[in-house]
Amino acid sequence: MSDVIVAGRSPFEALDGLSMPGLAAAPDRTRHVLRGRDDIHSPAAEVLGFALPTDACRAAGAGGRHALWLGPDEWLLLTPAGERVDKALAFAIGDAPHALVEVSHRQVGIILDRPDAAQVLSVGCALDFDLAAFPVGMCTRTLFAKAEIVLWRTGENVFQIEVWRSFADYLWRYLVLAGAEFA
Amino acid sequence: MLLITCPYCGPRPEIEFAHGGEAHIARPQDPSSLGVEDWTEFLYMRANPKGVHAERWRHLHGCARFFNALRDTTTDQFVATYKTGEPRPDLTAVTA
Amino acid sequence: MTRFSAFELFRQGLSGQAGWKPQWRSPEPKAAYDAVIIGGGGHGLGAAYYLASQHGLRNIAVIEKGWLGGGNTGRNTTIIRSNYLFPESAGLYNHSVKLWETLSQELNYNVMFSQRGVMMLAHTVHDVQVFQRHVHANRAAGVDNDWLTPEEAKAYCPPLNISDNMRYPVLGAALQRRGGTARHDAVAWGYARAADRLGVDILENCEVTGIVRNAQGAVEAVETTRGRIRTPKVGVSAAGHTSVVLGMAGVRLPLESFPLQALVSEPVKPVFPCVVMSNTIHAYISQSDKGELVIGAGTDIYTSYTQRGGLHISQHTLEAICELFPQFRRMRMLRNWGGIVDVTPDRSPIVGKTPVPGLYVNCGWGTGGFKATPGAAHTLAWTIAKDEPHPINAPFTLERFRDGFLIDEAAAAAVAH
Amino acid sequence: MSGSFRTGIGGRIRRERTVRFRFDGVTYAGVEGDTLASALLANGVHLMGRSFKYHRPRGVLGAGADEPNALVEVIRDAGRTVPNLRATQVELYNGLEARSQNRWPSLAFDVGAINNLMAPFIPAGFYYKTFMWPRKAWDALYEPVIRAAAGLGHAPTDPDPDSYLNRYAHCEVLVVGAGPTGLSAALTAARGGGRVMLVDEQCEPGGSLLSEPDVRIDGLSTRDWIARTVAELNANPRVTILSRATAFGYFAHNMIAVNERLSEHQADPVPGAPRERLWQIRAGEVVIAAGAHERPLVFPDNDRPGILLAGAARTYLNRYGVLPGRRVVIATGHDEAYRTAIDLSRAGVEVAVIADLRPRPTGPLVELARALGLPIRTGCAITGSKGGRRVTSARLSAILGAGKLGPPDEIACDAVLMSGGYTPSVHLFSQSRGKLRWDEALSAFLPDVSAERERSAGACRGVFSLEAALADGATAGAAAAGVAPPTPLRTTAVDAEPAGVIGAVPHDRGPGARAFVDWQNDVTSKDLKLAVREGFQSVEHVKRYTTNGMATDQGKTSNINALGVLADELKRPVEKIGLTTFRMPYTPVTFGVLAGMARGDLFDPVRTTPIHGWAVDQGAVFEDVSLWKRARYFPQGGEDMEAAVRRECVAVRNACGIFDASTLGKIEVVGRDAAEFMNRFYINAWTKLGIGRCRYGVLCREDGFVMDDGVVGRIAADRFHVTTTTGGAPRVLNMMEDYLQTEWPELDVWFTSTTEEWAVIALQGPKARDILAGLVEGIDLSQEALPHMALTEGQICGVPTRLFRVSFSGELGFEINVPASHGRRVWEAVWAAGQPHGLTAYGTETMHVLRAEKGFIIVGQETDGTATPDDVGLAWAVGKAKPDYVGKRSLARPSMSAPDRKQLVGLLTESPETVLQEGAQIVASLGLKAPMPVIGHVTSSYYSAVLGRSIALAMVSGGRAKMGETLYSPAGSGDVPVKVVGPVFYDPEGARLNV
Repeated sequence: MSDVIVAGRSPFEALDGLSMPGLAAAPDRTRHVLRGRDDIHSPAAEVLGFALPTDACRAAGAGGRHALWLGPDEWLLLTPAGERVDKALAFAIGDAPHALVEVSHRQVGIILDRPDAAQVLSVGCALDFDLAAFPVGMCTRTLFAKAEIVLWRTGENVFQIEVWRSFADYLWRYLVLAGAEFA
Repeated sequence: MLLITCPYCGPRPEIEFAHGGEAHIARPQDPSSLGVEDWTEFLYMRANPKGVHAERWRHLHGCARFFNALRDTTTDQFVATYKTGEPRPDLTAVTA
Repeated sequence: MTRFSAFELFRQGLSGQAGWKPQWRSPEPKAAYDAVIIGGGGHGLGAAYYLASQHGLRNIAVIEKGWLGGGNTGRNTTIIRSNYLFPESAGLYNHSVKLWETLSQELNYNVMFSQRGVMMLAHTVHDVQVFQRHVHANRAAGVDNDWLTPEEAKAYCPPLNISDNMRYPVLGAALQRRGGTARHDAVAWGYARAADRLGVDILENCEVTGIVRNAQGAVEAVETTRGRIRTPKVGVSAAGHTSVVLGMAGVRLPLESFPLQALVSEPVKPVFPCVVMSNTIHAYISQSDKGELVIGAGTDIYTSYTQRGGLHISQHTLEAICELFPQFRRMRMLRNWGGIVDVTPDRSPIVGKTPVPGLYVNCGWGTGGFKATPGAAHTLAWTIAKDEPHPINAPFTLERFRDGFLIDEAAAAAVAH
Repeated sequence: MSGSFRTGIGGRIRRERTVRFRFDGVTYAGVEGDTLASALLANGVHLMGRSFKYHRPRGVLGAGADEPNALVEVIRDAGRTVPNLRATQVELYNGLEARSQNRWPSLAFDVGAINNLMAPFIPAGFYYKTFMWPRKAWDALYEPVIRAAAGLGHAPTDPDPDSYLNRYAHCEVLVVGAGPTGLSAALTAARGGGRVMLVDEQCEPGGSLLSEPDVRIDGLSTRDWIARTVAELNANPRVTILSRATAFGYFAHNMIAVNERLSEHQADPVPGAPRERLWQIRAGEVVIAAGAHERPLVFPDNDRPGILLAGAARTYLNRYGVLPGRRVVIATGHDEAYRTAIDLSRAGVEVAVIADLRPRPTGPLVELARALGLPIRTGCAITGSKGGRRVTSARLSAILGAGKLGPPDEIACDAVLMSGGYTPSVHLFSQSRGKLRWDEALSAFLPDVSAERERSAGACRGVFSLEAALADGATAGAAAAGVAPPTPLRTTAVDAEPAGVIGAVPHDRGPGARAFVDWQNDVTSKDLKLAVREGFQSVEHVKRYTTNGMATDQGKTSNINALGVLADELKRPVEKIGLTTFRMPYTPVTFGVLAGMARGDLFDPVRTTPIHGWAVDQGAVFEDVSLWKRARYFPQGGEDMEAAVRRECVAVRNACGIFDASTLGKIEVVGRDAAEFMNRFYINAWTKLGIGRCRYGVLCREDGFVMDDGVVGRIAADRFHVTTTTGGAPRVLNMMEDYLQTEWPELDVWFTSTTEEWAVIALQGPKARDILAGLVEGIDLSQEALPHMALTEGQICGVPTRLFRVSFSGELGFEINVPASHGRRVWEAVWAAGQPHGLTAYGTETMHVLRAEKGFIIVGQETDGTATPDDVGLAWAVGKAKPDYVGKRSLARPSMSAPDRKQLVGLLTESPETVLQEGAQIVASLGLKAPMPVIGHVTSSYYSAVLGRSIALAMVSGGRAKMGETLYSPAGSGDVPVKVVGPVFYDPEGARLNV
């Protein structure tokens, strides 16, 4: 149903062109929240093609699919728009206790990709972005100003941000304002 | 802004957390069997100590887990944080 | 004891103000008193004063571990009002306001009660419903409270921003004209001086270390850092430390103590004519006689006895202040401090008897303690003297939690401040 | 005489760059590198302000953050005015406009100075003793007068147009203060390889070295050594140096707040350029190198313009090239003043005399002064001064011992430079909750036990000698970074004897003399003694009673001298008296920088639904519900709310209405124990709820009072779609997690917030099915297939939907859940399909009326945190058979079923047009006077268009037993009689639902 999603509306429409170099909306994705205990790790791995990250605050992925550790029994699964893994997962996991909930439309992705990305984030986020403290591949829920986000470092200067759609406008405006001082 | 060590995520800024009140107050298995005094004790009475306090925190804007902490309420320095369900650490062991 | 007056000031002025005597004695503790009050803040000193002045108990002592008024009495934003929702609360706080109105004269000590009006802003349709319910409830209870349109609110408080393009526009306000502020330290000193004049022993730097009970379980004495003091009656007004003190008598309470911060700006010429409170966006502001803007912040989220909180709490309050009063954005914070507020599950106080015979408590005021000082002290004194509650504090028992008769101002969406 | 006090050479100013500025309307010339204070002094202007209480003329006392006197308003425009700025910290720029404060009509002639003559009658705390009679006069006269006299500058009158920034930072080592100690500490710490931050309040690094041109460090001039050090630090990418950045607060767990000033010093900041930035720095280790403040001498008339601190005078000379006067008297109890004397005499200033309180001062500086032939009087007290707006002479008396003084003589001068020694700046250390100890030799409090990972170094811990301070800084920096300390640097500095004097200088001037301790608040040694006499013995009491140390300088120059005076008066050692606590901020901090970027648009997130834009296009009026914007009503052609709501209500009842319910909280409860969890959590029974069926759920707090409600649909055996109130969603989810994680971890169930996954379109009204029919695929909308309180999944407009057959209006109704991205498209499709059927958009206000007509409660309106399910008529929802659920035990308390509890009822006014006000009180009888016994209150009240009359819901004590009775609602216009009826006003049998 990727075509349908493309036909859908993005919460950024209201921003009427407010922009900043290195700030962009991420491509559409299919998103699921997977919850469960150790006994879902291997069946999930079979379906996803890689092992669920079990280290705190780490992401894993392959073939355009990603699993972000958000909690000891919680992963955010990101797959290319329309590529659904939920049925396969449910089948593979079978009777093992788990929960799988689609959140494709609950949140949107923002990509911050600029040499001073970490500094821009430091305007509103209290985490330490030194590579030793927040290495590439780290992901976590956190706060940016008054918005909860999922922050995922995919490169030294590249951060992917997942945010609930009604906070996207606020977050975007704030990031643009935050970036202004580095312009 | 306190720096709180989540047992899962490590040290994080206080604003990511919610405070959960006194720890180790288990909800009775069968509340209806409790006398009114015992129920009131469970519902409302709190130690509110001046000194080391066992309290609940939730890493709300992080891993979203509840966990427990020992914190000195006269200094706000944490003595230990530990996962829900784990026993309150023996201070003599911790501070040793 | 020299009486305070303009004439006396003038007379003393001719002799270099050399003739003034101590405002209260520093006596040695006696071996026994008819009653002992633990806590030398406004509440405790007031209770002692009313015990002496209204109930004829003169052989009593106030025990303070540090210096008088060093707790929340000297650490609050001095807001005084009685426009509470529930009749029980309105009754208690209004009893206080009435006492405030003549307190300077009664104590012969100028506590600078300034009835500049307390205005509570409504920012949402829900606020409007809640505050209009307040106005109706207060009128029925005999408490003055008026509903103002945004324009009327601006007329009463010219610095107020009532533009529609605010994030949370002002939709109206509830104004209690009899509300206002007072000089906090003077309240403690005034009660201390007046109580001392009636023979009350005020024992500073005297910390209670134990509460002794007899075979029947009743109070018999208190152990202090200045020795054991025998007494059949102990009243506790220890604010944030109440849990600790009552713990000495084996009494557990539904209390938690949180840091509460406040701050003042540098002093400026008069610019702010009243008290403005916005519970929705957390802003509480007035201007002191000295010219400082006095601003109340919220409580931190964790219990603490450090009298210190996080900067983000003050930031949150100043965000709101700067939205409501954008012209104050360039003003500067001069001083920030923290108190310890003891909070009950229903955000209403506990004033009355405890399970221990002879032990009485006045606590759980949260952020509302200062405004209630005279009323709480007056009714606690009554309860201690007669061993039964005054009609006004009768609803504020410890038992209400067991029985479910909560007086929940907070849940009624008007956070008690 | 412009510039006539400017020296020919030296200093860190650029004489060739003239800067013009105005003070009290007069134009002056300064030079680049000046502060407002140094520029005024260069112009021979010492009178810069008036004191707070007595309005005494005051000159500049210091040269930095400790200045109590020279406070000015700096005006850029009406929105860019700042009161109470220290002239000593205002960097000069072209066109700077400054104004003196607390005087009228002018600084030179101030009517308020009348207070000065009144001084004998208005001692410390006088206002506590008077203004009490007559009672009325306090409000009408006394207080207004007191207030008018108080305050210093004026608050800005217009909104501040400037912006402020925020930054969170982290480092291994934070060094506070870039004087010799701090520079040395940072340099060493940087060698550890970690992140080092160096913050300093001045416009350039160097601290005290900026006033030390002649000393050589490591063979370099101070200028070159600073340059070399800063260059090495800047070359290190792991090092950050912040100037004009004041560390003002030290918070728990090594969080230090720093206020960086970005553009205030510029003549023409770029429009929109940020003014200040707040740094919140989390440091692994902190090195405090905050230096020390010089102590004034407390002697009679010590506050005349032209009397300033000796160290400050030296700074004006050496850093700014300004002479404090032409013939100066040096009054001291400390060696440092000799440096000032020596430098000034070398600069051509006549040093009339050095009056040293100490009987036998020794040491290299004293010898040097002697060698230069400077006149020195030892054992000599300064006991007064003369002069009006500028000091003209100093009064000196020999100290004969035993409190005796010799005959005074007067020394003519145009400046008196004083020093009582230096007080270590322990502010930040104390803020960190470190413990101080009193050092008798230094007469100073010094850092003792640290509370955080912190160490103090240099002058702020009593290490005053330059060479020792450099070494102390290096040692601290090394320890903080875990590296070995470098070999100490050699300097040519001549050390001073560190000990000084505190308290009041002895004098023979009688009781009338006033020796100021706190300049700004006009607190004299007499006031302090009066406080002691009146029984205020705690230092906190004295501070509060006299206001000593409570001025805008927070006692930087006054606290220790006050302690000295108290110690003498109480005959107690200083450490027994103790020190008042230091509170943040170190120096005042702009509100705006603390509020930061949270303003206007960004004050709070504005949450909008996917359909919001459509409502905006339709001209909807919105209301704030928590962070959400919700359409309240859709006015057409100039309708007011009342008209719009009546139209919307009728449309729903007669045809169909469409309503955006997307903000309702949604939680997906999934797992094989989902039903068991729901059973334990909500008051209802869930096990028997069939798949594809819905139930109205009620949630209580553990104390038994209603907390939230909402429709719950069972999607599958192990999957519930739970809805909550708009504002309650986060609360409910948090409470679910609380019980699951900490009480019932054995349950296999998980919760996911799906509030924003789904857009929710409520279609309510008799035509709802007809409108929907053409849009859905694979869904049977018939009453049989999809009855009231059923749900199904399928497609609508080509996208998946969870379609609920539910009604909050009492009409045939559907709630169409579609993926949020498609919400607007589906809404528009439904809107189009509905037009032939008279489909009307409605908002929250109409929704409220419709549900009130049906007697449905709204949590937070009918309930107020003290209502049980039974109180609001929801006893039927309780799963009676369940052994337990959250709140059950509390509800079993006798009081919870007391007959006189407030219960939900309907109220009808006699006149159908009378609409009671929400919140109106209910009483049992007519004509009561306040305080009156109240038995209830109106929770909801509207005019019902479809019923053609007003209706109200109320909570009334024992209400259900009062059906048919007449009660009264007191109103300004008189009591309104109301009849008690059931809460359901419209279609009580629910016929319209099941069609």
